[in-house]
Amino acid sequence: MIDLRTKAGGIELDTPLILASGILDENGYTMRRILEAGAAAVVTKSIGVDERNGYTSPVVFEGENYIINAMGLPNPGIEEYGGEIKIAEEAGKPVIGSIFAADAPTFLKLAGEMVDYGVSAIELNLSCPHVKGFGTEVGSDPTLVKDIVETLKASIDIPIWSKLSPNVTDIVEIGSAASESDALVLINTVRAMAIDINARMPVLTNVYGGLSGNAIKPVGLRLVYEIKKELDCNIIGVGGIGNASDAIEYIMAGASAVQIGTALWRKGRGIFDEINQGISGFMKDSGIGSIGEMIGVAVQ
Amino acid sequence: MIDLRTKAGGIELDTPLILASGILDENGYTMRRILEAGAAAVVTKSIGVDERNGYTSPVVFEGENYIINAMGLPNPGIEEYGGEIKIAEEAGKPVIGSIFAADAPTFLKLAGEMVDYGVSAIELNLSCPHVKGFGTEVGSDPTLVKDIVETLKASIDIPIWSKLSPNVTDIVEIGSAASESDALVLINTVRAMAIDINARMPVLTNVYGGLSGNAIKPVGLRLVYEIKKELDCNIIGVGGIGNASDAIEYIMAGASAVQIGTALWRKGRGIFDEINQGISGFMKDSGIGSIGEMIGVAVQ
Amino acid sequence: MINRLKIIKKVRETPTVFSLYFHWDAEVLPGQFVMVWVPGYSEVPMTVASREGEKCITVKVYGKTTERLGNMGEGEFLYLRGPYGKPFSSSRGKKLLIGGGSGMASLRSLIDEDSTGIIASKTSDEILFEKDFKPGMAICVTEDGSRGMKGLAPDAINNLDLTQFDTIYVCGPEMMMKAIFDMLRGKELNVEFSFERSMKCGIGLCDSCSVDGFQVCRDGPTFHIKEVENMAEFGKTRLASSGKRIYMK
Amino acid sequence: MINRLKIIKKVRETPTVFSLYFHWDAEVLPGQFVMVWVPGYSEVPMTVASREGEKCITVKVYGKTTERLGNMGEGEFLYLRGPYGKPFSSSRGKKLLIGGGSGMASLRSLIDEDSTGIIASKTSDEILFEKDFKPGMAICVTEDGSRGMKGLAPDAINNLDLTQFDTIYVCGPEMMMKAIFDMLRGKELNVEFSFERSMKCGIGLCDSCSVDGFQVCRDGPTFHIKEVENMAEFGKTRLASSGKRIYMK
Ligand SMILES: Cc1cc2nc3c(=O)[nH]c(=O)nc-3n(C[C@H](O)[C@H](O)[C@H](O)COP(=O)(O)OP(=O)(O)OC[C@H]3O[C@@H](n4cnc5c(N)ncnc54)[C@H](O)[C@@H]3O)c2cc1C
Ligand SMILES: Cc1cc2nc3c(=O)[nH]c(=O)nc-3n(C[C@H](O)[C@H](O)[C@H](O)COP(=O)(O)OP(=O)(O)OC[C@H]3O[C@@H](n4cnc5c(N)ncnc54)[C@H](O)[C@@H]3O)c2cc1C
Ligand SMILES: Cc1cc2nc3c(=O)[nH]c(=O)nc-3n(C[C@H](O)[C@H](O)[C@H](O)COP(=O)(O)O)c2cc1C
Ligand SMILES: Cc1cc2nc3c(=O)[nH]c(=O)nc-3n(C[C@H](O)[C@H](O)[C@H](O)COP(=O)(O)O)c2cc1C
Ligand code: FES
Ligand code: FES
Repeated sequence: MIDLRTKAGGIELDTPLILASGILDENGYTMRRILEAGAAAVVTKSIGVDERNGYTSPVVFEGENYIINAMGLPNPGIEEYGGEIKIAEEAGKPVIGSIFAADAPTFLKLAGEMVDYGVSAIELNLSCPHVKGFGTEVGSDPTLVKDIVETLKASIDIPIWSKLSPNVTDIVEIGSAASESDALVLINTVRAMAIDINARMPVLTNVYGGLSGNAIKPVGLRLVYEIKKELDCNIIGVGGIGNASDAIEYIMAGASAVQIGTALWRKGRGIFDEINQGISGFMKDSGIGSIGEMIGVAVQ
Repeated sequence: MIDLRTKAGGIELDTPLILASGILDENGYTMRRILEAGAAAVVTKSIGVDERNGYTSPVVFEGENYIINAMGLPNPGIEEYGGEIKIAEEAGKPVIGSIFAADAPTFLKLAGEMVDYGVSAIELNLSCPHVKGFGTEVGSDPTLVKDIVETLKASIDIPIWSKLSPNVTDIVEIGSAASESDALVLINTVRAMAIDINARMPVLTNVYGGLSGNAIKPVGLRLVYEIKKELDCNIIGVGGIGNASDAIEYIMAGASAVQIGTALWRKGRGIFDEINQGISGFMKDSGIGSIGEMIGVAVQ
Repeated sequence: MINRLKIIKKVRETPTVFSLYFHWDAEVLPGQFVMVWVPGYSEVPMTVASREGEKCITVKVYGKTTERLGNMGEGEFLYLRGPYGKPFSSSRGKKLLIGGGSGMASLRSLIDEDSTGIIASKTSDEILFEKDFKPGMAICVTEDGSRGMKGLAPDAINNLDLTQFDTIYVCGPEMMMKAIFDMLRGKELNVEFSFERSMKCGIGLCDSCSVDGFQVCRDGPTFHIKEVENMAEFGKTRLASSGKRIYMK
Repeated sequence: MINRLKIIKKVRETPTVFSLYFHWDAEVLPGQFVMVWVPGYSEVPMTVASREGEKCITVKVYGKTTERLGNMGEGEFLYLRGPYGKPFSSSRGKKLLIGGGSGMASLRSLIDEDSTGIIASKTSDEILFEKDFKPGMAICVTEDGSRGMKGLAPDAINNLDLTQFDTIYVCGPEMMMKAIFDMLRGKELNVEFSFERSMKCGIGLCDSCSVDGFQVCRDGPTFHIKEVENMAEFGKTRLASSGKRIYMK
């Protein structure tokens, strides 16, 4: 039996595959089912202080091999979300709480409540590309990022992951600012949009959205590689992973684990088992005994 | 007959389709053939002061619907390049001279020689993502961009186009710095990479390259839209255009003309005629009389 | 990819329900749906029926978007993506179709010589597709008794020998489906439900339509009674647009 | 997509030419090529031949990358992408194959019962694939006269009645091909050339392989003599790796 265990961002995982934030993780029952289907952990939908409905539909645009979404960070607010986490935790695997806010004190408050709900780690959404005042607007300011990460590291006892954006000039600068995190999670979506030429207008109600799926894999891979090479920190890779090769590429570029989001669109929940088997098969054929042996081997 | 003429970046074009810099434009005979095949204009390979061989192969990686390239700005040096432009100009259509340098005086020298070679406009490569000291490294510094653009505008009598990079946090900041240009050209490639899991190493000899083709269309479209909305300047759109709908989307987002590069990979030279016909067909079906009527109509 | 399709015929089915017909060369199976984008308004899920060689959506006007759709006429364009979802597993044999409110729209493709209908609505005005059934095969039930039986859909079921049907199909408000489910469970009947949970993405990513971890847009909208039996959320709780858990009453 | 294929057999054809055999399920037609990546070295174009039910590349060692390929053995892996390029338009009938240097490798797939070969090289050591032709059907030409005729490929052509061949195929250094082209042009012969210009992308984007605006990697590498007739660059100029125009002598 091939051993797929890995340690990523301060937690132990049965396999390197984690459900990415924002995909099928609003409802506790859904997270539980995804964990039962083979995900080693799930990251929750990003949760803020107040209830938000998100944007009016259309909130997704479907390309051939990509999705553009502008959900608008819908979430019930941290007070209401505990029940969903409880249901997800019945699967007996790690649940990581994703949170968004505009400043360090609010992030701290949210993280504290997530800790109370029993999550295994906190993921800071410093990277959503389509909501004013949050996400990339916070995550592209190195001073603010440093303040948030250090504030949380000083008071929160569980691992802190920082999810960063590809929509920045210099990822190494932002990565350094967040380097006290237990892991950097790379990447969130790439700012993008779609226009319908018959309707003569943008398709998404919010106009701008985030590009995800296959199309962004080469970009995510580059950011993981660049951060691994320049900062050599613990990394969780995400962006366009749709098969075992994609996952292994991210691992060889330096990721200790990977997250999967948009691929659920084409492949459904079965993707976790499929990729786990693919990774095992590759390791067997290549005489590789553990995930650890692959992490960062492609970095020159 | 549908009128496809457009005025873009200070020059008149028979149709909105221009060959993008770096694709099939090193050799004058090739540029001439592309013009004969239906391109309204060509932008030359980016030319510097000194001869450069570019990187060792592999210099391209082929994805399903994208290319990652790290050619490394091969070019014969400005002195040698005049002959190629002369051959291209035999087609009787505009040739735009693309140049790269690290500072304003060098850009000025290159532009002056291009003017002597008879080009119709100059395109400043402020955006190549994979050569140290050039491209994005220059183009992500607003002060430097402003200096370069203003220096050239002050002394060069033909139109100056600034080609910008998507690999920046704030495109509006860079666009403003370059706003004296006769056109902003958006976008160059997105920094990316590819890893081969069997070889356990990056495929491109230079490791990092630029992503182009279908996969980046939603990103290019977004940057064109954003600049049109925030700065309302003359824009030439480029990035992943592979059919008439793509071209019209860019035009509706604010582009006065578009450039085509990677699509030549799947479709060959015939793509110019194909897209021209597609645009005519759309305009006829939609009762649109001129390209001008479509420019920016999707901007809200 | 968003399809743009010209409305070639419009039929007023009731004062608040309209059918819009269009040509579309996609293969759509009974039970599947599309996401209809009304530019400037919103995007809503609608079941597609194949009728008289054309495709058709039947829209019940509830809010702003469906109102705009109801006001559209011949020659205007529909923007839609899909088809999505799992179709009914069978559409042959002797059928009982139980539709409440706009739910009958989702069952329309199944109406044929062999189908019996239970058409439930608030008042006689809102009875849908009665004439599409063979004469005498449609049982109407209205809350105010203005047409057919007075009562709710489950009341009409009591009078029928259900074992005569190869398949029973149910679509309507979730509480109505729950009541029917409670009547039929454990009876060895072949029952398929078509769920209507609110949808944002339509493609299995956003989680807004999920019931017990199944995405109605992808794993459904059709579910067999055996699948429904294990659902803790069915007829009990759902998530609001924000993701806040709401208890149905 | 980069394919990884195990070398199942290696054959030494001459002291500097090696054939590497591998399984590959891609369809490759005579005249098409692949880009072979040697990790840590470079990437080079190589024609693929289908031989004995397997695919094969035949490598002449020139520089670092081909040297490394020549040193590879059974069980090692080839990394390659393709196949690329336009195949020969026909590969049937009575054929004359004219190959100079490693050029014969590009023609290997065409060798059959009906082919006559003109195999040109510097010395006898470097004569390629003579034994693949029917006995007596291969004419060897060496610059030093150490095997067959002394001279260059064109010298061997003078002795043949060219009208007997349905097609004449030519591959070798461009100046050799130019000499042959000059002999054969205007003669109403059916001649196909396979060009070897230096390649970077292999897929019609970088312009490094172009001749008169045609991309050898995409519009070629095979060109009919009628196409070659209008080429101003053929045998005259080419671009160096930097794009600098070089005049051939
Ligand atoms: C898979 C699927 C298939 C569907 N097929 C059809 C169909 O074929 N025909 C059709 O008419 N509808 C169908 N619906 C329902 C339809 O999508 C909604 O009616 C529509 O989204 C309402 O949009 P709106 O913006 O006009 O109303 P909203 O502004 O969203 O709603 C206005 C008011 O009406 C209520 N309301 C909305 N929809 C319903 C409903 N379905 N039942 C009861 N109350 C409702 C809301 O709660 C609100 O109070 C389907 C739904 C799903 C999930
Ligand atoms: C379409 C196409 C198909 C080809 N098919 C084959 C094939 O089947 N078998 C094969 O052996 N080669 C083939 N070649 C040539 C082969 O690609 C080159 O020999 C190879 O790229 C040399 O790489 P290198 O790095 O080893 O040598 P380099 O370092 O590039 O060259 C070393 C020295 O050898 C010279 N040289 C390199 N190649 C040649 C050549 N072809 N002829 C004469 N001098 C040369 C160079 O100018 C240089 O001086 C083909 C080329 C093309 C364009
Ligand atoms: C519909 C959708 C919603 C998302 N919501 C969030 C979110 O709430 N928080 C977050 O950090 N990332 C969110 N993301 C980004 C994903 O977690 C992930 O970083 C990105 O989609 C790239 O991975 P993928 O290509 O595997 O989807 C969302 C992505 C999608 C497609
Ligand atoms: C092989 C290749 C070489 C390129 N070289 C240059 C260049 O020299 N200068 C430049 O400004 N852009 C260069 N580009 C970028 C293109 O001009 C264009 O901006 C980009 O590829 C996006 O457009 P596309 O998707 O249509 O190719 C190059 C792109 C490719 C694929
Ligand atoms: S509507 Fe998004 S998951 Fe079903
Ligand atoms: S090798 Fe690049 S165009 Fe032919």
